[in-house]
Amino acid sequence: VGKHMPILQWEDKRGLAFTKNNLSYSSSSLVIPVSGDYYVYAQVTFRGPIENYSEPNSVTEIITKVTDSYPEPTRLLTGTKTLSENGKRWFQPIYLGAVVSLEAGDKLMVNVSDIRLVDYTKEHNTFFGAFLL
Amino acid sequence: VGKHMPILQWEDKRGLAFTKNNLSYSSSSLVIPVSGDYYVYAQVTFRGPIENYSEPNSVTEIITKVTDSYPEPTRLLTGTKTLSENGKRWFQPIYLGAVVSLEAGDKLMVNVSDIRLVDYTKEHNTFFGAFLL
Amino acid sequence: VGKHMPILQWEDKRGLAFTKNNLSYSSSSLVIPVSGDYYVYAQVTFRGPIENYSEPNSVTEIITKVTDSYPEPTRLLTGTKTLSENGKRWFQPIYLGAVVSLEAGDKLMVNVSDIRLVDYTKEHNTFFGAFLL
Amino acid sequence: SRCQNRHATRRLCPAGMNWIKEACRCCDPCPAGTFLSIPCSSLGNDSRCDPCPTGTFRAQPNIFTECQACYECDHQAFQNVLSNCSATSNVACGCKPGHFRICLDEQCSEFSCQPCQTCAGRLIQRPCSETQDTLCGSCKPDFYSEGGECRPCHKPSPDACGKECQTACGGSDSQ
Amino acid sequence: SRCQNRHATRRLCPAGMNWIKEACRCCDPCPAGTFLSIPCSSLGNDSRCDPCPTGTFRAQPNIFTECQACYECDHQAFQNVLSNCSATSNVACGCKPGHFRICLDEQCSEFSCQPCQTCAGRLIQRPCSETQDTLCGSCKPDFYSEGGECRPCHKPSPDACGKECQTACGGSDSQ
Repeated sequence: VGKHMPILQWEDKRGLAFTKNNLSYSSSSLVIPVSGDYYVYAQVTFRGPIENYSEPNSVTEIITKVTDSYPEPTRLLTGTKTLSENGKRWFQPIYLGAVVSLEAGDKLMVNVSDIRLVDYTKEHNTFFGAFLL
Repeated sequence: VGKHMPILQWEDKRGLAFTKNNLSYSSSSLVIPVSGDYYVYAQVTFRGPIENYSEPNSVTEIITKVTDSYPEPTRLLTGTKTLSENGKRWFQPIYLGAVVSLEAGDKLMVNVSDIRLVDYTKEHNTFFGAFLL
Repeated sequence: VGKHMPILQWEDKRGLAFTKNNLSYSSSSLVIPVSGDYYVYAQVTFRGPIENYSEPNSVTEIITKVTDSYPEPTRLLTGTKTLSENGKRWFQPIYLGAVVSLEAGDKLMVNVSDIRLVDYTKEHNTFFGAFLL
Repeated sequence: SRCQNRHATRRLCPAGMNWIKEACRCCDPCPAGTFLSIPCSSLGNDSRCDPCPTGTFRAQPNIFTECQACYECDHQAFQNVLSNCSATSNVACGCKPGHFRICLDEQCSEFSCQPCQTCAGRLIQRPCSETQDTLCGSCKPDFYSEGGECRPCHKPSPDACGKECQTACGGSDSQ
Repeated sequence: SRCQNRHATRRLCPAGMNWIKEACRCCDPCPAGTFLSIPCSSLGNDSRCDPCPTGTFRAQPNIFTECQACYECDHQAFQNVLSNCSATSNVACGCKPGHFRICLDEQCSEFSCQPCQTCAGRLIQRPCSETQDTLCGSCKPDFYSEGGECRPCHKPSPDACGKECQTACGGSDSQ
């Protein structure tokens, strides 16, 4: 399950980032204030090559849900793309989005196959959000 | 038009799947209960190679609308990706989403270029939905 | 910033295209009627090869915001994909979507790295929209 | 319900019990393999737990109103079922005989099944397993090595029996 | 506020001023490096502008309620900082020493840093720069060209000193 995969951390105040309507961000998770159906989405731009790193053959992004009352995270959405890069500069964005039923107190987070491959340099390349329907 | 392409069938009750607000699922289609503008989305993860199948050079996902009063389906959203895999294991997710105006009774479905290439193994890899704005 | 990149023009009336609730389209931009949080999305399908054009090594799609009171556009969402095509026919869709806070009068537009590579042939391949939450 | 308006915070329940807001009290969770179909009530009767429908599972005690959908094995991609999905555990997939597993990432959340090497004319140092390809050894008896391949002695290559062939095949044509 | 109900259209402000709907009048924008924390009021007091928090900037006078987030340089991809993000300008990234920049598109919104060529045994016609690889020239003195490479004279390749080697290295073994 996603939980072995590294969890991304997010900027929630500066630049284009914001939280409102009691949807709060704490320790790498969006915390759901009110039970209901939410459209949850995230884009992660992966890029390489990076220093002392052999070429990966795939990148994966997963949006997971953690519920206090349950010890295992639940995978909600997954995007996996295999790569056949040849040492040259590469970019691979993965966008995920769907409606999921969430309970108050549920936590949403984004896991990736390898955090070193995530393009963290620009806020409009990698982003994460949710809104109540 | 999409109708020649195979139509995907969907789980609508078990696991993360659900239907509500009279949006119902029957014979491979989401049936629209109320006229209005809907955000419609779908992700199909394609994967290969598969047994006795020569390498495809592209995969296509189409969200189509069928209206009882009209004999042909209408293509709403299309995602086409060419592939240059070399016999090795490959994954290619395609996400589509947009606002479309629908009438009560319209049916939404997802067509794919080749159903054998669709990753049906995990509910969070391939999904389909819609919500009224 | 995106502004050097060519701006796409859009059909806003015919076929599946429409504008309503005072969201209007003029000179390549969606004009925001009411301040608030909007889910903004766009898909551009890129394709090649095209006549007398050396193989591009990447394609980029950017959703930008222009505000009358500010001389520079703001990049909201960016999708960049590197390409390693080999003269054969290729298709590469890029989908972007997220919630952004907008002010009345703000203008949204879509910039691309190279307008000649955009598949303008079918309305369901390349599309752009926004809705108020 | 009652505890909403008294703004009862989520009281910490004793280990192994869960706060049920409809009942405004701590109740036992549903055991693994089942889901919460009717929550316990504030009047004291317990939660009703129903078994997970086929094709779904719950590996742990829970207060979810539905079970998790089982994965499926990718039969077209040479996977097979190691253990079926049960009410309490997801399906476990492996590779069909004659194939071994190559993980796509460190967590092996996706893997491919590659055909095992056939050590034509060679000794098998280590047989193909679920997670490793066959390890081929040196040439079998009555085989000699040429151009990285092992050729049978009695069918020497056209340019007759070179040095390698003689040492391996004992020099005379017929054994 | 007042001007809303009189449906006042957005009146054109004199150059360098902006229409503030809360105040229903034109006010001075906040200078670059700051953002509008409290808009000017219809009673005549000016807008309050606060400095951009670290990690954000505004390059121009504005009436925005927040500043833009700075980019970061891609250190793992051999980029380095040419100029840090300030309150009025975004970070500027270049390539680490020994690397040069290859733009991914015409606008160079993304670029990669490639290692500069080392002109082994050659003269450097044009050194590596931020935007161009080293341009290697002909072989250095005491080097001769063979198979597209420059070899030192005193260590000729095994098959002795061919024509090229003699012209370059003056024929006698020791100089």
